[in-house]
Amino acid sequence: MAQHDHDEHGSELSETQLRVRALETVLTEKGYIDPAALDLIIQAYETKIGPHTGARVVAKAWHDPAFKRALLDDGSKAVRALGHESRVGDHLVAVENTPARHNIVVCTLCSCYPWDVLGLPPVWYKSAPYRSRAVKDPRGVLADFGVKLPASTEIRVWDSTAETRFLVLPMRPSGTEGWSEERLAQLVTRDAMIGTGLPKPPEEVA
Amino acid sequence: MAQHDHDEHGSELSETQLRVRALETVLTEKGYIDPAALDLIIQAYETKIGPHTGARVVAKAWHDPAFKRALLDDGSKAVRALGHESRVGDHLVAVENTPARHNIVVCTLCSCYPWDVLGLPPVWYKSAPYRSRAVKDPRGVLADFGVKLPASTEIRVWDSTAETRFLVLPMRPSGTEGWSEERLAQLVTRDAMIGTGLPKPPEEVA
Amino acid sequence: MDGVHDMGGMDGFGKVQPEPNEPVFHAPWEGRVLAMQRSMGYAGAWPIDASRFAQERLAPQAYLGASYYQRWALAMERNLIERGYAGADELSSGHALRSGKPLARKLTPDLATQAMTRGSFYRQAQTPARFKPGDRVRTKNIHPPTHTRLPRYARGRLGVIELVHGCHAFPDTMAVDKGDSPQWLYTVMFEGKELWGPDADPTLKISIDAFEPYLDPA
Amino acid sequence: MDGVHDMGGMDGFGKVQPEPNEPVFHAPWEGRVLAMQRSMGYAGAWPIDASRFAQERLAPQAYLGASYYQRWALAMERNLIERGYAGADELSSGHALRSGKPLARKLTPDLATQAMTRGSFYRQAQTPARFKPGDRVRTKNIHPPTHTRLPRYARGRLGVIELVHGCHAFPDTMAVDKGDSPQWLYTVMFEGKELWGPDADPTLKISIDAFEPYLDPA
Repeated sequence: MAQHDHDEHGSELSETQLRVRALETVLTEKGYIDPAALDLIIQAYETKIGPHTGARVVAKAWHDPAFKRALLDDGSKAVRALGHESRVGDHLVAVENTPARHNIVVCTLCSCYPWDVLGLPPVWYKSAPYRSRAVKDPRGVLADFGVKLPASTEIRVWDSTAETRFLVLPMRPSGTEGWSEERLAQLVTRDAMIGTGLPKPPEEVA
Repeated sequence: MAQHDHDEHGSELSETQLRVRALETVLTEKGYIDPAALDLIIQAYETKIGPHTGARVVAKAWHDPAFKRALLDDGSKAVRALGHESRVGDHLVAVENTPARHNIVVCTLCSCYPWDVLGLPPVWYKSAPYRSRAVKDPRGVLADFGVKLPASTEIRVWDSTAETRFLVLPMRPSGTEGWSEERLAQLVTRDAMIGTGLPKPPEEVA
Repeated sequence: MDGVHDMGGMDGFGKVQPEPNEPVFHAPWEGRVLAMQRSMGYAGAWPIDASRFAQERLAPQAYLGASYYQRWALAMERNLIERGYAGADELSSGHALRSGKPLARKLTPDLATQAMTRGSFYRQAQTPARFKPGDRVRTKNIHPPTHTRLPRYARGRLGVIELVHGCHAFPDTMAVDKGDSPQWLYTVMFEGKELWGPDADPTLKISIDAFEPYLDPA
Repeated sequence: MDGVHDMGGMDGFGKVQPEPNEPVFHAPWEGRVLAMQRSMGYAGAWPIDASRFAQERLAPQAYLGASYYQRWALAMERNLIERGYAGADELSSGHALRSGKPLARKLTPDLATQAMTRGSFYRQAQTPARFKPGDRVRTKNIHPPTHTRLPRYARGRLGVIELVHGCHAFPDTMAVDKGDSPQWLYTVMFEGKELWGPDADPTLKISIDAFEPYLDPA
């Protein structure tokens, strides 16, 4: 709890902070948890696990047709074969955007999200507006993100109601011919892999 | 507002009280409403309009078979013919309990209620627990009221989704043979006319 | 709209809690709100359906957190502002800052008690009734973003016409100022298991009152 | 259960509000809650389905009013108490008053990062899959009072099997400690108008992942 204590030193503790601290103390004293292990988990999410993993997966799929086929065939297996430092569990399904079809991922019942490849979900993904509207008015949700797609594009919403996790494989922006995987990865935003955004235009990347 | 002011004099005003007072002042100053008319409406609900009206209707139906037929045939017309001091509007439907069938009235979408014959609804009728459960688990709701019906009795729930209003005609308790309408009316509780209760047993009435 | 107000069948709200010897009002302001609502209704400021729709548009957490008369007050404020009867500035300052908008009539003390009877929602039928008692119908699976009186739990379900109530003003259009668009109104009865699945209480029957546009023959 | 957590298609929550440059955690306690949850999960204290079910059983207003990690904390407290891992007296006093209950294992620092990979929910199939891609199915209209992963908006609806994910632990039984009861899992795709009626966006297709007991052939 050292870092935790330090952060809050001298500040007024909210009811929630106090309640969570009590919870941790009880669980520690009961022998169920080790606060030092908690520190490492937090550190991993703050420093190691995040959308850069997914971005590298997407960039490789853009760059390497064989990898793309493997990814669409079995997401977990393909990503595990990359040997990332952050491990990827089972049930990852990659879904491909095309000119005819745009994919969006949501979890209406709670907030399931592909942590292994995208890190922890943003607040909006876990919010009632997103969870309620994504399955009914996805174009309205896209408008909230400033994204407008052609009226003819099929909108395909994936509600994560089981332990499967979905990663959107966005379309590779034109004008990136001959780019390296590393450079392509810089175009891939978190929101593009959820389906609420598009990759950055090439001119935004140096 | 005289009585209103008086009641609150010297007490701390809640945010809601202040907000409602502002509303009334604005509407009065705009010339839309007359506070003296509001006083009379409030007074009518506090002193004249209430479940005693419905109780007299039920007692008469128990006492007079012709009236009972008329009531079940057209509730509004039958009750209007009684010439109550509180007038009864259109669309009143009386539904009869029998040994085979028990009726319960709810409004899941808001809190529609037969004001003309029962007065203003109790808080529980307008509450989320009642509105949500009455259509799905009416026996559980009855249990909350301490009412247990035979497992074979059909439970018939009327959700007041339009401007029709429902009045339950409960079964006349046995042991009341030869009672006058006035005496019978004393057995008829508000909840018995909603369907969440039963009439009082005869021994409770002098 | 599919709001949290449409709570038929929603789990988790807990037990019903009757209050012994409940007063007519729990605070004087409740009576004022009730009487203002009736008074503005008498004046023809907006139909009852617009009051309901304004409540439905409260944020879900606000809806669940507010009491019945608080919801009424919030809905009244919204209708006053949206329909140009008062400004938000007037409601927050607590005084009229501009003159009022004309209304059809005004509820004065001499009219107060007689104006308390509910109005009639009967309308002249434009067409014969499509259904008669005993007819099998299926409710439509509609999800209008505006006011409707077809609850979610009873959409796309098979039922039987039990009563025909005549032709009534249609809330779905009334609430959005599109006229009373008269429609036949029916009591439609559903078996419990049709609404709640095979585990439903086998003795349970539920009815809604459904306007003809909500129904298909089945 | 048909709780307010089952909010797919519910109207009235307003716009989605993205937060630019959002931090991983908005306060240090959020990270502690996340890490405690993972740690107790590693220890085998209760399955993830029981965490979800405990959140679903929060009062609807509390559910809507709490943030994501607040809901987790409240659910964790509930599971600790209901399963005898801690007493309400201990949580309110902030200290253990009795010794702990045995757990299968404990997450120590040396195991922390490797334990962060999600577990597998695959299970040995007991029977062949009933459906294959392209099969038409109708979801059941079930309303269990306990945990289920069949959302209300997709009940009683016609869809097509798109993917077969193998056989998985069944959340409906896992959440109530009735075993993993392995079931075939499918992605079932619905047309927008099948779920939302004739006015739905004609380009919209929605899928859920549905366990075999949720489905009938159609």
